[in-house]
Amino acid sequence: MDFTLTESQSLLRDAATRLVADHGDAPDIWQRMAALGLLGIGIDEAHGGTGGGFHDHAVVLEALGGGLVRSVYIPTVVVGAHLISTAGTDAQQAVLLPKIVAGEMTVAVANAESASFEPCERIGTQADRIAGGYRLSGVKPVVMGADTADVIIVSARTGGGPGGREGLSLFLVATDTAGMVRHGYPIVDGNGAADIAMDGVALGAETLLGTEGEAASLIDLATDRTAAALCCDAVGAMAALNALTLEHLKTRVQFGRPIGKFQILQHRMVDMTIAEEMARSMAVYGADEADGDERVARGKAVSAAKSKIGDCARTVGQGSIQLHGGIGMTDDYAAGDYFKRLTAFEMLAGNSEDHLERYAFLGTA
Amino acid sequence: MDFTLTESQSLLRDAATRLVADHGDAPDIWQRMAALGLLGIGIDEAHGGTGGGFHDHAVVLEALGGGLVRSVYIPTVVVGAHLISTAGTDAQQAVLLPKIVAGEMTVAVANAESASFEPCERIGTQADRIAGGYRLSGVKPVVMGADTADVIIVSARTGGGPGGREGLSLFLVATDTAGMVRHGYPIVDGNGAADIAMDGVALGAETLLGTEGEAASLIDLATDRTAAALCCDAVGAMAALNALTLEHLKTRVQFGRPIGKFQILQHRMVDMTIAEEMARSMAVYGADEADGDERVARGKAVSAAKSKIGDCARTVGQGSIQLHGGIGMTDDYAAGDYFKRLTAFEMLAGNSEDHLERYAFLGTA
Amino acid sequence: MDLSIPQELTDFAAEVRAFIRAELPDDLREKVIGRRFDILSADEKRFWQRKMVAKGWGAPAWPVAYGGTDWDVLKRHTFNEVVADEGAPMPVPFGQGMLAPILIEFGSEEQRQHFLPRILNLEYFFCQGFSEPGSGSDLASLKTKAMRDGDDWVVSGQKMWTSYAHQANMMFCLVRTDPEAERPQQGISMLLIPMDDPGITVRPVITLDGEHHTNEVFLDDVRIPGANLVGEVNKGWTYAKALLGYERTEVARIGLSKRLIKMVKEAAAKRTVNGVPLTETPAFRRKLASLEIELKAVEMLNLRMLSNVRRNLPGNEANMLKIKGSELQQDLTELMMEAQGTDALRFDRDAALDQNIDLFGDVDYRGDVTANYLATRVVTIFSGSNEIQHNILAKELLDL
Amino acid sequence: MDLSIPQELTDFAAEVRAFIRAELPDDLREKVIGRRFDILSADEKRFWQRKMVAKGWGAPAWPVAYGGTDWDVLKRHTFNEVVADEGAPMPVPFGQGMLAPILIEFGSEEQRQHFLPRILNLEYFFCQGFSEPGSGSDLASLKTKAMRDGDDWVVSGQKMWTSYAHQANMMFCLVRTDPEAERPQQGISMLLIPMDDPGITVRPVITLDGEHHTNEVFLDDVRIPGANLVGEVNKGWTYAKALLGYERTEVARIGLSKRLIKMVKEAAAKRTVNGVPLTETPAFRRKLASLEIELKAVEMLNLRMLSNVRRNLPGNEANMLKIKGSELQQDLTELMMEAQGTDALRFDRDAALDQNIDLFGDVDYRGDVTANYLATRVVTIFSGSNEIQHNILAKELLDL
Repeated sequence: MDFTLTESQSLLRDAATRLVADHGDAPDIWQRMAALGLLGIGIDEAHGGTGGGFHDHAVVLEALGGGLVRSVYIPTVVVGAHLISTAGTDAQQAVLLPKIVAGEMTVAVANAESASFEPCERIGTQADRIAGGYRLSGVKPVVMGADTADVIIVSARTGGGPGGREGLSLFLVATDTAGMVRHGYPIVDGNGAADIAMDGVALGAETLLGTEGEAASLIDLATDRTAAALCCDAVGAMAALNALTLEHLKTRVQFGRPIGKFQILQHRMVDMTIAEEMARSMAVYGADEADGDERVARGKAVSAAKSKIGDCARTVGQGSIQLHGGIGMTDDYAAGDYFKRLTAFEMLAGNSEDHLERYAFLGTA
Repeated sequence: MDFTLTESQSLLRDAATRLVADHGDAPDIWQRMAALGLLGIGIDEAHGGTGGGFHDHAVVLEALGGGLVRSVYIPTVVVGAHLISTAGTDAQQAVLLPKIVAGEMTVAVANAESASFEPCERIGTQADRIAGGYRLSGVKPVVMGADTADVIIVSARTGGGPGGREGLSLFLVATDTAGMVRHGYPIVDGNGAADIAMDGVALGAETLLGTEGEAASLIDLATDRTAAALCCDAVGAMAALNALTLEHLKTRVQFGRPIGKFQILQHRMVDMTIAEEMARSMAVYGADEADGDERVARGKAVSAAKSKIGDCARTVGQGSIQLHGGIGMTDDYAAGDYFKRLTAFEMLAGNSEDHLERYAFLGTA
Repeated sequence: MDLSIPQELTDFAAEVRAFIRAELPDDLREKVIGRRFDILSADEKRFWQRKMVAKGWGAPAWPVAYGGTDWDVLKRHTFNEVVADEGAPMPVPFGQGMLAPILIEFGSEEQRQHFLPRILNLEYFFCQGFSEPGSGSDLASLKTKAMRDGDDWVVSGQKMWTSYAHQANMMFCLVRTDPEAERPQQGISMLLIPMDDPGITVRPVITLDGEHHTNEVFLDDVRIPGANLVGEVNKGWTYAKALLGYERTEVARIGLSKRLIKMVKEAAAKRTVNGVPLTETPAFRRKLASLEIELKAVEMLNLRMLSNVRRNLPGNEANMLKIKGSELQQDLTELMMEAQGTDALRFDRDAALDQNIDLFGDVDYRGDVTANYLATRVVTIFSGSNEIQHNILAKELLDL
Repeated sequence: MDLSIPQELTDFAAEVRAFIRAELPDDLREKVIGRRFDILSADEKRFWQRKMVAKGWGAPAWPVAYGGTDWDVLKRHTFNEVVADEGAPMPVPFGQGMLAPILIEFGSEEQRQHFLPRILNLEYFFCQGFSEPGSGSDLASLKTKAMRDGDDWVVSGQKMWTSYAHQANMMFCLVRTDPEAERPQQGISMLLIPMDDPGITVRPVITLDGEHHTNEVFLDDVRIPGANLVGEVNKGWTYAKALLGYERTEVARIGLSKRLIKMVKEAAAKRTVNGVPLTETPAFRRKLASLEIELKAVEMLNLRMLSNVRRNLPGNEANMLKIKGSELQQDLTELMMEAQGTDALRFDRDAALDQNIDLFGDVDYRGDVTANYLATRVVTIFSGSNEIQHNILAKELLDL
C-alpha cells in the first residue's frame, strides 16, 4: 500500500502542471495537451495512446482543476475513449482512438434524461431498428462538452421496458448527423454543455457501440468514471483555492495586522485545509476503484468519494469567499472562478445528496 | 403582539425562581411548589387551582429547568391535570384535581409502546370490556414519572383496528391496582421513569377518562403538551448552562489570560448564546400554540419547536462541555448535570429528527 | 405574553398587498424576484418610489413631518415583509434608511429642508462612500482625504464596494479631515458629494453573478462646498456608527426569506427524481422542513426584538438577526439551486430559458438561481461581516 | 500509487484475529466493548498484556532488543485495528506508548534495563502526572515543585486528570525544578514516582458516565531518589513534547470507530419505527451512510499518512487525524444513542438491562450507550484539545 506517485506519474504531474501554468487559458490548450501525450492516457499503444490507469488521469485532472483549465478531457479521454476501448469493435477503435489521441476529435457522453441524477434504468430515449440501422428519438439535457463534440455517445433503448436494465444500447452519433439538434451554452464554471434532441435521427448499424441491449453496465461505468474524474479535478481546484486564500490571509491587513493573525480565521483556514486533505484521500480512493469491474464496490467507492468531496468542496469554496471578503465577490479575481468550478462540481454527475443516497442504496453492510 | 410577561407572570417567575434557588434540591420541593400554588396552574378555581394558560406553565418550567429541579410537574400538572380537566367527568375532576393542586397526588401519562416516537395509531394495548369495566393488557416502556405516580393515565384500544385513530380510550389507573407491574429507574438526568406492564388488569368503568373510543385527539394533545413543556424546561437549562460557561470563560486563566479572551472561544460562546435565544423564541411559539385546539397547526408548531430546540440544546450542551474542558467532564460539577438534562430532553417525547419528520408530514405548505 | 396578531395589522397587510398587486408592473416584479439583488434601472426605482410616496408610504420610518408615518416598528415590519414577499422594489436604502436619519438627528435645518424631500422622491439617489481598498472591516483606517480650501473641501482618494454608484447622483462619503488625530476614528468627517463632479470616476466592479451592482469610485481633487459637511467636522465616525443603528429591526430580511422559500417549493413541486416528486424525496423534504423551521425561529426572534424595541428594552438581537438572517438567505438560495438539479448549471440565463422552452417545451426552470446563490454569498460579508457581528456580541453582550 | 493490501498483511490480520478470539475471555471482551473506556481492573489488564507478551506482541512499536517487533507502521496499524475491532484490551498507553520511548531515547542504560521489562509485563503500571488544576491546555504553567535534597528530590504539588492513578503503581511526572528559569518551559523536569509513597494521596474523580477513570493526585513532600530523574534536569519539556510525537499514527482510532459503527448497525437492525426498520428510515439511513463515508475518509487520510511516514515525508496529518478521529467517535456514540430510541434514557445500566429482560422478554438494548456518549465528549478535550490542534496546524502547517 503506497500513496506516493510512481516516477512516471511524477513526471506526468510536472509536465501537466507546467503546461497548465504556461498555457492553461490558451485557445490551443487542447492541441498542446495532445502534443504532450496527455490525450493518450489510458488508450492502448496500438492506437497511439500511452496506456496507464485512472491514477494517471487523476494526476492530469488535478492539474487541470488547479489551473482552471476549460477542457473536455473528462468526457473525451476519461470516459469516451474508455468506453470505445472497452466496448468498441476493432474498426471503431482503429478509427476513433487515434483521432482522440491526436486531439482531432472530442467526444461527449449523453445518458441522463432529466435534470436529476437517476440510474440508467430510467433512460427512455428510443432506438428503433430500421433497415441498415436505427432511428433515435429522445432528449438529453446538459450534456458536458456536447456543444463542441464531434461525436456523442448516446444511450437509448433498443428493447426492454422502462425501469429495466435490459435493452439499453450505446450509439456513436456524429454531431453532424442529420436531425441531431444541439443547443449549446456555458455552464457556471465556463465549461461548455449542450442540450441535445433527436426526433427520428437515422443511424447506420456501424454506430452501435458494444453489444445491442447490454449497455447498462457500460453506462454505470461511464457514470462512475465521470464522477471519479470530477473528484480529482475538484481536489486540484480546492488546493489552488486554499493556497490563494492562505496567501490572502497573510497579506490582507486590517486592524494593523494580517487578518491571518485572527484566531477565528486561522481555525476556519485549518478546517478548509483538512477538508482538502480529506477530499484528496477520497479522490485517491475513488480513482483507485474507478478502474474496477465490480459494479457495487466501484459504485460505493465512487459515490462515497463524490458525496464526501462535495461536502469538502462546499467547505472550501464557501469558506474561501467568506475569508476573502469583498474581493472574493468580484468576477475578475481567481477565487470566484475556483468557487464557480466547485459549485459546478457539486451539480455535475450527481450532487452530494444523490451520491449519499446511492451509497446507502448500494448497501452500508 | 407582545412578548413581555404580564405582571402576574412576572410575579410567578420571581416566586418560582426564588423557590428553586432556595429549595430546588430539597426533598419536599413538591410540597413547597404546592404551597406556592404552582401545582394549581391551569386548573380551574372551582377545584382549587389558579387557572392560567400554557405561558404560565412556561414560566414555571423555565425556572425548574434552570434550577435542575427533579419533579413530575410536566406529567402531573401540564399534561395529567389538563387531560382530566378537559375530558374528565365532574366526579373525576372533583376528586382528582384538588389532590393534584395540593401536591397529594402525582400523575403519569403512558402512551408510547416502543422506544420510538410513534403516532397514537400504533398503540396496541388492549382494553377488553368485562362486566363493570375493562381488562387491560399491554406494555408501556419509559413512562416519565410512573415510578412514583399515584395514577397513570393509560391509553388502550377498546375498539378499532391497529393503525387506526378510532377505538382508542384513556384510563385512570391507580398504581396500586392489582396486576399493574412497574419497574422504576432513574433516567440520565436523574428524573424517574418506569416501564409498566399490565397482563389483564381489571378496572372499574369509572376509570374511563373521556369518551370511550375517542381518545386519539386527547393523546395527540398529551404528546404536544409534553413536548412543548419540555422545550420550556430545556430553555431554562440552556440559559443557566450558558451563564455557567460564560463565567468559566471569564475566570479560567490559561496562557496568562482568561480563556474568554481567545477569539475562537468567544465566537463559540456567541453561537451558544444565539442558540439559546433562538430556542427561547421557539419555546414561546410552541407554548403559545400548545393550548390550541387545531391539531395540525398545534402539531406543526410544537414539532418545529421541539426539533429546533433539540438542535439548540445540542449546540449549547456539547459546546459547554467543550468550553469547560476537563472540569466539564466531572460528575460533581453542575455543567455536567445541565448537559445530562439537555441530553434527556433530546430523547424525551421524540427527538429532533422525529419532530422534523412529523413537521414535514403535517405539511410544509 | 400575547402573540396574537391584531386584526388591524392583518387588514393593513392585506391593503399593502392589494395596492402592490394593483400598481406594480409585471416586468418590475419579475426583475426583483429573479435577480435577488436590485438590478432595476434608476428610472424604474424612481417610478416605484414615487408611487409609494404618492400613497404616503414613501419612507415609513421617517417622522411624519418629513413625509414619514406614525407606524410603530411592528407595523413597519409588516409593511416591509409584504413589500418583499410581493416582489416590490425595496426603497434604495442609502438615502432613505441611512443618510436621512443622520440628517434628521445631526444635520442642519437647511440640510434637512434641502435634502429630505429630494431623498424621498429619489431626485437625489445616494450611494454610500465608506469602504476603501485597504479599509473593509477596519473602516476607521480609511485614507480618502479632504483638505480645507476656504469654505470648500477638496477630496481625493478611492472608495470601494460603492453599490449603485453608477446609478447614483450623490454620495455620502467618509473622509479623513484630521490625519493627526490621536485615534483614527477622531479624524473622520462625512461629506455629501455630487457624483457629476468631473473629478469623480466610477469604475464598474462585476460580481460573481455577472452583474453590475457595485463600483470603485475614484475622487481626484473633488471640490465640495462647506455646506455639504454633515454635522460637525471630525465627528463622522459618530454618525457612521449611529447610521448602523437605524432600522436594525429589518436586518434579518424575513420577507425576502419567505419569498425565497415559496420559490423553492414551487421549483421542487415541478421536479421529480426517479419518478418521485422532489418534495417527497426524503433528503430534500427534510432540508426544506428544516429551513422552514429555521425561518420561523428567526422570525420569532425578530418579533421578540420588535416587542422589546416598542418597550425600549435593550438588546443585541440585531447582531444575532444579521448572523442568522444572512445564513438563512444563503441556505435558501443554495436549496433553490439544488431544487433545479443540473438545470442550475446553465449560466446564460435569459437565453437558455427562452431557447430551451422552444426546444423541449416542457423544460421549466429559473435561469437565475445559480447567479443568485453566488451573489448571496455577500450577505455574510457586507454590513459588518458575520465574524465582526460575533466580535461585537462577544464584547458588548457577553463582556468577553 | 498502489492501494492494494499485500496478502501478507491480510494473513497477518487473520492471525491476530484468530489469536484474540481463541484467547480473550468473553467477560473481558464484553467489558471493553460495553464501556468504551477501559474500566478493566489492573489484574485483568496484566492478564491480557502478559498473554500478548508471551505471543511476542506485547509492545509492537518497541525495538526488537527490548521485546518489540520489526513491524512497519502499516503492520502495526493493522494490528491495532484488529485489536480494537475484536474488543481486546489496548495496552495501557502511559508506560508502553509514552514513557518507554522517552527512556529509550533519553534515559540512562540502567533505567532502560530496569524499567522497560517491567513496563512490558505491567509489573510497573504507570500513570501520567502532567495536568494540574491551573494547567490544562497551558501545561507549561505547572506548579508542582521538586526541590533537591542531597541526591534526592522532594516533590510537592497537585496533579489533575491522572487517569488510572488508582490502578497504577508508578507515575511519570512533570515537576518544576527551576522556578527562576527565563521561560517556564525551561524549568521543568520529569521524575518517576512510586505511587505507594506515603506522601501521595489519590482522590477519585467521577466522570459524567458515573465511572471512576481518573483522579486528583496530591503530592506532599514525596522523596524520590535522584536515579528516578529521566534524562537531564530541566529538560522535561523537551521529553514531554517528544512524547506527544510518538505513535501519532494511531491517534484517529480507526479500529475503535469501525467497532462502533458495527454496534450502531446491530442496534439499528433490531429497532423499528412505525413498522419500518430503523436502517430503512431515511434520516437514520442517511446519517449512518454519512458516518460510514466519514470513517472511510479518515481511514484513507490515516493510510496516506502511514505511507508518508514509511517514506519519512513530513506532515501534520496527526493533528488532522486527532480532530477528525475524535469528532467521528463523538458522532458515532451519538448515533448509537439515537439508535436506541428512548431506551437510551435509562441510566441504571446493568440493573435495567437484567430486569427489563425479565419483565418484557423482548426488550433488547445496550444499557451503556448514553454513558458512552457522555464519556466520549472527552476525546475532543484530552491529549491537546481540538482547539489546540487547530492552533498547532495554523502555526506549524499554515505558518499563520
